[in-house]
Amino acid sequence: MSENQNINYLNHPKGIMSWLLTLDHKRIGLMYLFSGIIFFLIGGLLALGMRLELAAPGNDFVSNDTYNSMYTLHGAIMIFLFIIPAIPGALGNILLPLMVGAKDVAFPRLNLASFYIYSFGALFAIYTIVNGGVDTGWTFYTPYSTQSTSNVVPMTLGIFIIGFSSILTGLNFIATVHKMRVPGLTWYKLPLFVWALYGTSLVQITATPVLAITMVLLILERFLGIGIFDPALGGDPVLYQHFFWFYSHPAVYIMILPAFGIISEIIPVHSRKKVWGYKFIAYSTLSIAFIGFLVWGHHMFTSGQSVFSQIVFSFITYFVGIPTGVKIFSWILTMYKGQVSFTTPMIYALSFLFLFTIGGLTGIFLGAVALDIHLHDTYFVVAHFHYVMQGGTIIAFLAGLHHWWPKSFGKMYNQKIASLCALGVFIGFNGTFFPQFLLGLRGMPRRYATYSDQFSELHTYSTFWSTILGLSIFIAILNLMWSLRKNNKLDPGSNPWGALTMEWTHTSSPPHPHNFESDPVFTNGPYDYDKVIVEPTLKK
Amino acid sequence: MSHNSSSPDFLHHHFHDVDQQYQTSKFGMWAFILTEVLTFGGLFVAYTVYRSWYPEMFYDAHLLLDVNKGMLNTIVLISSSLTMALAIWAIQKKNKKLSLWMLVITWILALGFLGIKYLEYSHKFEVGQLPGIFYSYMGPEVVNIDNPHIFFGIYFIMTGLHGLHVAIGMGLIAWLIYLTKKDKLHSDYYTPMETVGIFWHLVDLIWIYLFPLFYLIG
Amino acid sequence: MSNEHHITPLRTYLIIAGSLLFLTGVTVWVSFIDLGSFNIILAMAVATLKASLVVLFFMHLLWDDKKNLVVFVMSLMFLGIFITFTLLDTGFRGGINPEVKNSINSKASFYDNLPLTDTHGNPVDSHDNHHEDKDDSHH
Amino acid sequence: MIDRLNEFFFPKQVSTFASDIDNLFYFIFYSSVVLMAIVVIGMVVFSIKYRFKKGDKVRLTSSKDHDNILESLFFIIPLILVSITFVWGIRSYLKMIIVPDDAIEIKVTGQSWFWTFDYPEGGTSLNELVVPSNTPIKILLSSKDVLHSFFIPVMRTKMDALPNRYNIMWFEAQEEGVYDIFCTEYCGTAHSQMAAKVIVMKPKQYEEWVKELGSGDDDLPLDELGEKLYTKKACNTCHTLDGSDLVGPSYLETSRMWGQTRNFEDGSSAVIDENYIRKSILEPQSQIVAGYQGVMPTYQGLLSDRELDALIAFLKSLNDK
Ligand code: HEA
Ligand code: HEA
Ligand code: HEC
Ligand code: CUA
Ligand SMILES: [Cu+2]
Repeated sequence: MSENQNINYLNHPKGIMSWLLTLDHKRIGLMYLFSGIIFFLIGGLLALGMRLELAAPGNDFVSNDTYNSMYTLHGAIMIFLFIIPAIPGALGNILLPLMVGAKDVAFPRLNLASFYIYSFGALFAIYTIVNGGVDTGWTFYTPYSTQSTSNVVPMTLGIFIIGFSSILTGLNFIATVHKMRVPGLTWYKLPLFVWALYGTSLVQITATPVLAITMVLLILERFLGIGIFDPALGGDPVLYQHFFWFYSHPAVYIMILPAFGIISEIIPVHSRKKVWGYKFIAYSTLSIAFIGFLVWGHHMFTSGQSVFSQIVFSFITYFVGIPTGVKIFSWILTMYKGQVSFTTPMIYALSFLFLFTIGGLTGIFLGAVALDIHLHDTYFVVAHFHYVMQGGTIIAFLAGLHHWWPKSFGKMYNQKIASLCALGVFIGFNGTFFPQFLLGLRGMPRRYATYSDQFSELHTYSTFWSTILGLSIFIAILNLMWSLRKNNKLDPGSNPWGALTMEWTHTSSPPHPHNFESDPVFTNGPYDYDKVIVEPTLKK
Repeated sequence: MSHNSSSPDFLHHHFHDVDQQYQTSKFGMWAFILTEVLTFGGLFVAYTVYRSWYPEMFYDAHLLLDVNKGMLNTIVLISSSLTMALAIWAIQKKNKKLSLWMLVITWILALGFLGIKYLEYSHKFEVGQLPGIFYSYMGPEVVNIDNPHIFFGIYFIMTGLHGLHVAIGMGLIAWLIYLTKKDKLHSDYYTPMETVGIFWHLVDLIWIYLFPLFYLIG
Repeated sequence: MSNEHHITPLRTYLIIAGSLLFLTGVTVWVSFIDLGSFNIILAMAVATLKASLVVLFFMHLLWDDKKNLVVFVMSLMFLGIFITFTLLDTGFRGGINPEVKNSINSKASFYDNLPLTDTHGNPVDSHDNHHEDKDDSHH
Repeated sequence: MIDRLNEFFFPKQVSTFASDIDNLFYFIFYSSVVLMAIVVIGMVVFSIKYRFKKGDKVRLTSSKDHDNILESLFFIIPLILVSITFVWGIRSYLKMIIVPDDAIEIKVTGQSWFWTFDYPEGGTSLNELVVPSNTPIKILLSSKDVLHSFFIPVMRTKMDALPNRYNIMWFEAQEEGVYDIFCTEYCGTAHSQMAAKVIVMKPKQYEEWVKELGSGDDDLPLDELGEKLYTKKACNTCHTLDGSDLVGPSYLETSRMWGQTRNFEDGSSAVIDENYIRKSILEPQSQIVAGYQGVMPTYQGLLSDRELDALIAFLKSLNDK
């Protein structure tokens, strides 16, 4: 790197307007990152409040109405404001063009618009919070949602708007992957994170429009009583559930596929080993994305849908597990005959493998229709989806954050604290959510502000560990932020882990404003640890 | 940024060449068309489900729609599709004047479509054939059928969303007229016209289904 | 930077537009003949034919990059999935327990309070005024 | 061993198909434990055996990245497990939905926030479902307002109650006792209090119970009957006796204000007396107490005259206690 070593996208150009109006994907990614983290903390704080209320059966920490509003906001914020838009929006934006050797995403202006649409939608959500909340659950089932006097309209309108942001991001990423790759970077040489984002984007553009129209119909149902979803007007509430889950089941793969991508990057790098079964991992991404569209009815096993569709949906549900299993086993085999370093990202990645496998396997329990009838809407489901979303996506997100932090900022965090937090998250997480499987099996329904004494022991236990979990996450984030201080002496160098993907090998850390100082030339495959050695620049 | 100095001013810095930019824009537009199809798709699902539940009601209620106006609108939209296509053809052939005329005619036809829709809607508003609980028409054709308000709910939402697309299309076409006039579009660079054209044909395409589903077979 | 974009001949456009108008006439005409359930099949077949003409010629998919065609076909495929799987439910309810098939009250209750109207939507006098007997009297 | 495990995981098995469901659970559970063990052992062994040791040099590593036999196992083993689970799951499911012909049909109606049970013999009970043991019970489920869901954990069954539509479920209880019923579809403020009990009796006892259902407790003094009705008619989901607010005002509060003026949402007011209470119960929407929402259901037709008097007497007496 030459004398303009210190010209990078963070300091060039300068000024607040240069950030707010930037077309640079990296800066847009950072804006997503910070807004996402803020919403995560808000959602997490709400969760801790809920756990406090649930610590003992007769607790009167908050009223029923407040509790109902809290869990709805918790779910809606975590899903619609954080993991769906912010993770692809943040890590995807920062990394995708770098990984394919492009100067930017295909439509930079659309990218910025997408961020502002997201912010605009988020304003509605914030309005909902300060205006007294909304109490329907993040699923907005009719006819309760058409009758509730809480802020259903602002919240659903916010979700509708954020949907557009999600669509535009997806569209942009797909066009980027198809059209902006550097010559020589063929499909089978793409980093797996790019494959994952590609699959995610496909789901985003195909499923999200249906969410948009569902929210429109819901709002119209409230204002005009069109009667499509309202049984009192000749409509059918189960049809609403079809509409909602046609989006929201595929949406869980919008949440998890980027996480799979992150793990597919981190394990080879930190094991210094060629990834096992590259093509299987790439194709399993696409098949998960596709099969994910055929199983939404497994959320409706007690709704009264026809027996025929119960059986069909149950049958197809199991098949999502098979490509996912292929990924899990491939990641494990990747470590075989490698050089595994227990860095912070790797610790997160290993705990991802453990937690996500539990979460995924419990999904199979739920897919068995006879068993789901007992488990539906109990804490077993709550535990399942926290294992996959928090134990899967959030942990992978933290892994990715720690992995690409030196890339994005050129600064290193305190690795000891970071690794300790990773352990704390792992332990606190299991302590919080494992008891919830038992609660669910024993019949504890979800969305309950109070409960009967028989469940109190496990709830107390869960609440206790949730504070450890919250604290660990909080410190982990503080630790990252602290590394950004001016006089941070820890220097990661430009390729701290000795990785082989283009974002590490072809540009400085943090990257040049136009990504690469000169047009990049594709040299080596992303996982050629059997052919190329790059010494890690991070000193122990 | 080396090659930027020698490249045309419509080429954005992050593309290698004009062809990459052109293909990318078109591909992006098609991905957008996919989202449009699925947005309307949700409504088609609602239509299909309710039609299968209330076949007689759909039949009786559809008789209340005005086939002539519907057919006229079909003709208007198809013609505007043709003029839109011709506008692109003209600019490819370096005939700026013809292209401008075609765009203007397209715009006028779109306005005509909305005018006819307005006439249809205002009649329905007058007699009370409204969506949902605002429905109040209990004329002889419907007294014995269940829930015609659902038919009109779906009718108004689908045609309304379609009408919204026509209006957006008019805005885009006006923008094209401006660009063409200012010579921002020419035979070497007419990507905006091509992508807006795709959008405009989609509007036609959706109407091709709405027309028989509502006006002809109910 | 020369790049050959396909330029469709003027004649093609005119023929396609003509066929579209002709087919419109055909569907309208056919819809006035009662063919039972064949009506809808025919109408949809014609609509699909028209749609294909628009997509292939006006939208240039016939000559375009095949990726764009794939994207478009994908949108239809996912729409197909949505419709099919929803109908698997709505079309087959009550297969085992017939009580669950239909709604309890088939007509929404607000119709009870709607006065009959003529074809212009104006209320016509009916024998009983609904509002009178609804008044609850206190003794 | 299995019994102890079952106690740890599940509530009692009371319905005929409960053990089926539990066994399905154990099958998936043990398969998952095995799969989990493979994952964990693989992870731990590889990461430790091939760890980057102090003093190691960064070197080129093995290029092995596929193995046909291993990879086909990734597909075959899950496929086998999944097929067994599917067949097993569907067989149990069919048992749960095919109602025996000789079942007793009880109509269950959910309403915010209590359950009403209509028996074929004619009586009605609230929040207390009484059924005979060893007899199939068919539940014809619906709702008066929003979605609810009728969940009996010991029976391992559950179904949503939809407004304007029926849903069907059934069970056959094998053991007498009193068990929990929960509402598992979110239905508003007091969703978590929308609990009921299922009381399984010997068939003989059940017959006597339904016979008595219509007749009521004629011999009890009014205020004691009122106290009984307070829970039996589900007033307690929304009203407390200790002065604290739930969805509705506390009875204690109402009792304290006896003879004073109540202000209503619409600005009007009335004096609290017997007539006002009667009207509040039969036509709750007519006068909505300021600061509350008009969510109380009408009890028209659900209470006899004597029961109404009893509730009024009970409410009035609270302040004196
Ligand atoms: C990131 C999000 C995410 C992910 C990835 C998943 C993944 C899966 N989910 Fe989950 N799910 C949710 C988020 C997610 N889910 C949420 C939010 C809800 C609740 C919504 C609400 O009601 O509020 C939910 C609810 C939910 C239900 C409905 C429960 C109910 O309400 O009654 C069901 C039922 O089938 C289900 C199934 C599955 C399955 C089969 C998978 C599969 O994809 C899992 C696949 C993975 C594995 C199977 C593990 C690894 C594989 C192997 C080790 C190989 C061996 C495998 C086999 C033998 C099969 N999920
Ligand atoms: C990405 C998604 C996501 C994530 C990350 C989480 C994270 C957490 N969730 Fe969430 N949850 C959902 C998505 C998610 N949840 C959804 C969709 C629902 C369903 C909603 C519905 O039913 O509609 C739900 C419901 C839900 C319930 C069930 C409520 C009910 O049904 O009644 C519970 C109960 O325990 C719960 C708990 C938690 C906890 C303890 C965390 C923790 O992991 C949170 C940890 C994070 C923090 C704690 C923040 C960081 C720390 C600070 C801000 C500093 C302060 C902390 C200390 C000083 C200790 N969640
Ligand atoms: C679904 C909840 C709910 C149930 C069940 C319920 N109530 Fe109420 N009740 C309310 C609410 C809310 C109010 C206050 C608003 C109003 O006046 O309607 C109220 C008001 C009242 C009042 C007026 C109190 C005052 O202080 O002015 C009386 C009396 C009353 N209820 C009696 C009963 C009785 C008796 C029962 C059972 C047989 C019952 N309620 C069941 C919700 C409920
Ligand atoms: Cu009724 Cu929840
Ligand atoms: Cu799902």
